Amino acid sequence: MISFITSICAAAIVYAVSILYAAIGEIFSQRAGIMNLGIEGIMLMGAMSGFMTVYHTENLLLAFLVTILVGLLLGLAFAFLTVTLQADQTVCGMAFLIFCSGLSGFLGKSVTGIASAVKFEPIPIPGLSSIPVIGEIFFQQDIFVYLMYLVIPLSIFYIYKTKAGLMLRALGENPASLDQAGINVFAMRYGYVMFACAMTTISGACISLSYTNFWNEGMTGGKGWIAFSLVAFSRWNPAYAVLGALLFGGISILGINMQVYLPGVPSQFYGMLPYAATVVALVITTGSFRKKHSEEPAALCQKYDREDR
Amino acid sequence: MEKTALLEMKGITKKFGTVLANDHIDLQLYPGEIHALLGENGSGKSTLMNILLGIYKPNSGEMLYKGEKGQIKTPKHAAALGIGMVHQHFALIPTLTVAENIFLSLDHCSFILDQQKMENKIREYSEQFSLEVDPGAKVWQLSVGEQQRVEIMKLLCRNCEILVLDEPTAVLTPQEAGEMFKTLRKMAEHGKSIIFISHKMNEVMEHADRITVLKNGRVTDRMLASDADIDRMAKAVVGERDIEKITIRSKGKTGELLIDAKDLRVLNDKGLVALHDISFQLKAGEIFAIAGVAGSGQRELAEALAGLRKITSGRILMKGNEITKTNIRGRVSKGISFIPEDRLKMGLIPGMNMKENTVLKEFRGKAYSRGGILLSKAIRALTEKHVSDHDIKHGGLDLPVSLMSGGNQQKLLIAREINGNPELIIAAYPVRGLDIGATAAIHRTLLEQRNRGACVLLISEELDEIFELSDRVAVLCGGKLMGIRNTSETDYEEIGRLMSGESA
Amino acid sequence: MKIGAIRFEKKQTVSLSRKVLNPVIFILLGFVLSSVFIMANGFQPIPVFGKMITYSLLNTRGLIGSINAALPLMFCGLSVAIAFKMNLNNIGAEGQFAMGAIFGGAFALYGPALPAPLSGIVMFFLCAIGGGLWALIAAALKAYWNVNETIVTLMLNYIALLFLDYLCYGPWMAPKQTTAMTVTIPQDMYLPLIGGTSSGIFLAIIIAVLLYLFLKYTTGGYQISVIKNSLRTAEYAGIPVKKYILIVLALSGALAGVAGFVQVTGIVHRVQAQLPGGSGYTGIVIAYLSQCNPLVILLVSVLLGALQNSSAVVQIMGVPSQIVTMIQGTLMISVIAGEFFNRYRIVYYKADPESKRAEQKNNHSEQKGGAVQ
Amino acid sequence: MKKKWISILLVVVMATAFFTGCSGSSEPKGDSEKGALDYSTIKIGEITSLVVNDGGWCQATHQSLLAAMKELGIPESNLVVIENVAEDQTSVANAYNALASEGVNLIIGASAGYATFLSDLAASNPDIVVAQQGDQVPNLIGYQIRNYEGMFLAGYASALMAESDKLGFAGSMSEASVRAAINGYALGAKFANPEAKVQLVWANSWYDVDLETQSAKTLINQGIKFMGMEASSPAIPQTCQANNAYCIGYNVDMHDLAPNAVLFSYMWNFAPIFKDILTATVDGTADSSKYYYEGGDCAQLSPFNDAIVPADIQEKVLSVKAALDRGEIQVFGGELKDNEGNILVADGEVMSDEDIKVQKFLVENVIGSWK
Repeated sequence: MISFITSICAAAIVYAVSILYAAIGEIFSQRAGIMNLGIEGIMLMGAMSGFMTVYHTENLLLAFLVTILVGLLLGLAFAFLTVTLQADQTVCGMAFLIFCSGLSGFLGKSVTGIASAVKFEPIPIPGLSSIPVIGEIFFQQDIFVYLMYLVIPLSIFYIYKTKAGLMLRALGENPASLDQAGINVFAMRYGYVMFACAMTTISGACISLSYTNFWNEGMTGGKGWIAFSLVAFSRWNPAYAVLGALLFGGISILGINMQVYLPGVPSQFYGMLPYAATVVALVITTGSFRKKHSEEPAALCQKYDREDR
Repeated sequence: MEKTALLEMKGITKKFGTVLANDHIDLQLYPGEIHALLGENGSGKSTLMNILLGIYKPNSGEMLYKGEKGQIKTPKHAAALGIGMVHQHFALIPTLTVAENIFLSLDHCSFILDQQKMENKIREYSEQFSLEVDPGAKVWQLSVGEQQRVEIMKLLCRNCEILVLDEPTAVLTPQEAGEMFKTLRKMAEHGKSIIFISHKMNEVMEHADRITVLKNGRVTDRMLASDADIDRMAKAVVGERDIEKITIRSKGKTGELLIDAKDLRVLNDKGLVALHDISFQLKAGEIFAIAGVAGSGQRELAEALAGLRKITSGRILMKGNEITKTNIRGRVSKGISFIPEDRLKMGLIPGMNMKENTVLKEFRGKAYSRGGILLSKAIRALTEKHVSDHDIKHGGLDLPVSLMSGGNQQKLLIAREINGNPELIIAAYPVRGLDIGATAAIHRTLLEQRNRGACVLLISEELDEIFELSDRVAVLCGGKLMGIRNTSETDYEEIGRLMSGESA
Repeated sequence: MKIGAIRFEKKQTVSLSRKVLNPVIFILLGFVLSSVFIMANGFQPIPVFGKMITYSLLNTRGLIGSINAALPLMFCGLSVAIAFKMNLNNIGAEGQFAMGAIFGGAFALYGPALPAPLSGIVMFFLCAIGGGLWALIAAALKAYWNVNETIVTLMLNYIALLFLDYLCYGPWMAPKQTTAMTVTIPQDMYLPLIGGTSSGIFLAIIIAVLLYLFLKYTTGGYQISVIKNSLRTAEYAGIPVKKYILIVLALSGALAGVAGFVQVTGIVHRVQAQLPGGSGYTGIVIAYLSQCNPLVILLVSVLLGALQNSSAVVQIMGVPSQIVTMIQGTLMISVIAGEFFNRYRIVYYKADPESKRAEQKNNHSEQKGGAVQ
Repeated sequence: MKKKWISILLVVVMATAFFTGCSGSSEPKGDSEKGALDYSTIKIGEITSLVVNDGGWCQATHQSLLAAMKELGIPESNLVVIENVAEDQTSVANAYNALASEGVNLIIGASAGYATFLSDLAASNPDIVVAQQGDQVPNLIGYQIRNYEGMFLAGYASALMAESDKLGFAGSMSEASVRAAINGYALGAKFANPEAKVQLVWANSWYDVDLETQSAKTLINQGIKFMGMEASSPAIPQTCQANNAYCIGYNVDMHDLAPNAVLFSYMWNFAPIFKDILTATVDGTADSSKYYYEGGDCAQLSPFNDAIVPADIQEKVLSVKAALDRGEIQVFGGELKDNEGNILVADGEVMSDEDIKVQKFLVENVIGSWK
């Protein structure tokens, strides 16, 4: 039973990490006031570009860097549309989703369905990994997981304890007041959108460089949408995003296990569990029957146009 | 007093399209002085200050700061030079704390926020200038007066040498305003230069060292406060033009009891009690004014009467009938209309056209829709009637109202609200931000309505307006009703005392 | 905003001709951009586009195919559009489509046998109710507890599709069959074909026109428009906002449910797993590209249907299948970017930066709106 | 103002030129090619639901077709592939029409979901031969492979190698051919070890890296070391490899994806069937009522992974295969019970092909539900 639980927990961590990069990136982007609905497509581009590089060069570090570069470029394009041209963020996100899923399939055509020679393998951390239960859950993972252990505290610290994080929070609430103070609102938004896209491509790379060593069209299978949902669910706080991701991952893994432990229920109903749980959790955490100041960045999805000031 | 000017603005000219907002304006500012910019709305005061702050670029003219010539390019540049401004609409982020808001305004602070150091600094300034603020409080929890103090604190923490305040007293009680001017004086004594924008002659005379008067973008007069008197200033502010004196003040016959409000208790948006069990009676054919500092519960009172806000306890009777639980539509049909304070966020729909705005309250009526289908001809006719009755200037009935001037927007809003001869008209700050012409027209309309026999509940923060128009005045302070007076039997001083919470 | 000697100035109004012309220009521009990808793959763009257009729009069979493919898209587009008319993001048309098909399918396959036109009508309403109820979950959460409808509708998609899977792989699966489909519905419930085109197109036209009239000329449409433009004004005017959230989202869901109706009775004649096939998501694209105008939605749906259908014919030329998806994305991005030029005009600086042109500008600041005075 | 309109005009003119220029260049192919058909002129259309190098089902079909064509000397350029065709009427009709206008002689529908739609279309145009994977439906040549024969061997090998009685199976979606694979595997396991049980887990998706990974993990957590699979991504073999478990690949040879975990793979080999269909099409003897339900070479196994599978087990598997091919072993032979206790086939009898094809049961030693 213990091994069962540890194994579910370890698996939930792996699952959570693969969506957390995108979700935390999107938290930054939305805190800056820009919503990106195209996460799924951008993840695919990340998965494809990373795999493509590793397939041709067998250099994992290079693949990781290429993935980030692709994310930055996509972010630049998205920021140009939404920040400079002030295009509607919802449509832009959908357009990116469609465009990127097409482009990833198109560019990745030559390497579809073939395995690469190398992938990121789990690295047990000496000492820590031999702690019973905890070691197995937390310290026999791969580099993406360990990196996430750093990303979580750093992102929380950045948002709540630094000057730049303070400006980020203000940016999503009231860009005009920052603009008045002489801060380049547009440059900040460009920066955060690009950062978010780079994080999203890393999420994609998790799937093609660590989960498997393989690329196939549409292989992210809806993870981008889950990451997107996680953002509002987390009330724009990375700490809650972590909880949400673990909850979603845990429940979906548990769902498959339930087929073994509680047979007789059609398996599709177990498949529905994580989605239903998300709705319930969303209602509990954000429902307005809890008298609280709304956490949603006030300027989210609002075009910022100096001339409207 | 032969000092060199800290700042000199020479021949500043700024055009917006065909409108000359600033026409060759000269201005000198000396260290340690309080300088008032006096003028009506639209006289170019804010434009001039926005040029000083680097928000607008002048079309021509030059600036000398500490003897050096140069243009202020951006707000950031202005901040670096030590010039800061408290805008009329505060640039605070409500979800952040006071300290965080101040951090935000600082150009040079460590990457990792040192909360402790900041709080100490704030306390230090608090004592030095008697400027009380709680560094840990969230801004959305603060009163308007406190928020203004945070704005001033921001400038102090940035070591500003020139502080510009745009209409700083508009949101304060006379007493709070007095406190604020004391703070300003202390800062001036420490060598800071202060410019404050105002249209109130009394406060300018009382608190400034020197006064510059603007009208239509030009400097019409310059004086030392010690040389100033009301007549001279008034002439400079409004020019030779005659201000239309309102002549229909004559009181009609006392009307019957219209509204009887008993022990009203109403909560504000934060869930706190905004009105503490207040009772009053409104009669037909009177203008009943509500005086008080912004945020004393006026908004909640107006919304509670209009049916927009839930009444926690107490009752409202209209002609003896209970309407406490009647919804907005019910109250509209009973003859209650509401001119809200925020015309573009609540009263009108800026993105929709005049016709659509005109019919907002009446589209369900038989005259304007049949079987759920809007009768566009009737709606057009109604709009045209409003336009001609109230002399509304517009670019076309099909253009969004956001393109109209504020005065015309307000006229349209009022035309709509008095259409159908309502019995109670709740008018919240009906002339805020309007020019003299529009103000007079709106005042006339309100008086006409009273004389017709309607009751007008006038909410205002301008005592001049209240004394000019109202028959009775009630004073709110902190959600409590301090007293109700006949306007003819009271004076500014008494009302001012009541506004600050002193019982009579 | 300034780039060198070019400056962008905000426009206050947009002429109708410009509104129409602008997307057309940028759609063309989108095609020009897409040709880059085609050339990158070693093909000449002109024959490829030529083939796409002649195949899917300029010949009868192709056009019929495009219209049939566009049918569910039309309803999904209308569904998304009506919700967005009130600033509600319904990205759950996919799931509402599925639920509509499930409700209608349950009646068609297992319900009482009714005479011909009546059975179709009952099924139509059941589909609408199925989609509407599914959307109502999100609507109620939004209206009463202000829960983000975007996420709820999205999550409900997954649940509805899994439920459809469950039925089609399980209890509803046709006997003696290995694919996830039910048996066909009774023949007298088929929507008639008119010259190969499903008569669902007439239903789409009627509903789109009704919706257009509703939004433009009725008090209901007026109230929706007030709510979209200013929630506070709507409350101030006594418009029951919560009720409208419920009604509009339910209507939106019902329209997506009707997509299920036309797909089941007009095209597939049975219920199958993955029936919506992404139409709900494409509907979002269509609604936004059409600026939520119901009549334009019909047109744009046909164009997107044609684009989807031309996928096959370009593959025959050897162009990879993904290119069509990319063209679709490029077109969207291009049209979205083009929107900017509806709101801004380009001003070329000459010697005097604030010359004649600047004077035409209606401006901000204290003089805001001064132009009218 | 003028400048703007000039620029707009320019764009419109350019665009018009662009499109009028192209419409002339695409005339439909003449039908002079019609008439006598031979291996150099036959045109073949293939419709697949994913891409042809998906590492799974579509790839298996495509490779089989290429092999058959090569054998018959048909140039590769005679094949037109339309990928990513969804299993709905509009998409299928559109792909069919596009191929028809291209003048193909034979269309191969590589996904069972196309059957009903292609059937209607084929009726309208008898000139084009249509072959379709899956059920037997009117107007189409049907083909399907007795995958349970290969999976029987897979289960047999797994049970021989496993120390415990418990084996696993990771399924995708509960469809008849998938159930056939599961039942084949379970019966094969039982053939080697009468006590063998097969724990089944569904992913409920045809392709989902996550869910497949989780399925495999779930099985491994049950202490299962050997599993069969019916899935397309490499997630299951790779999860096995990472957790010291073993599996039998499916669809294509999965050895390279997880060299330390894949014992061997079950592979679809449609080449013999396609060869037959191609020949008949060229000869003009294609019969749309024909149905292929093939085992033997069609239910192919990849080479054994010598590093894992001991030689004696390899031999045993091969001898059972020979017995299957000779018909000495009937996979669905009586007495056969399902896991709900019903008797499916009485002792001494054999299940009919009809029942095998649409099977809606899981055999006795499968733990799980098909519903």
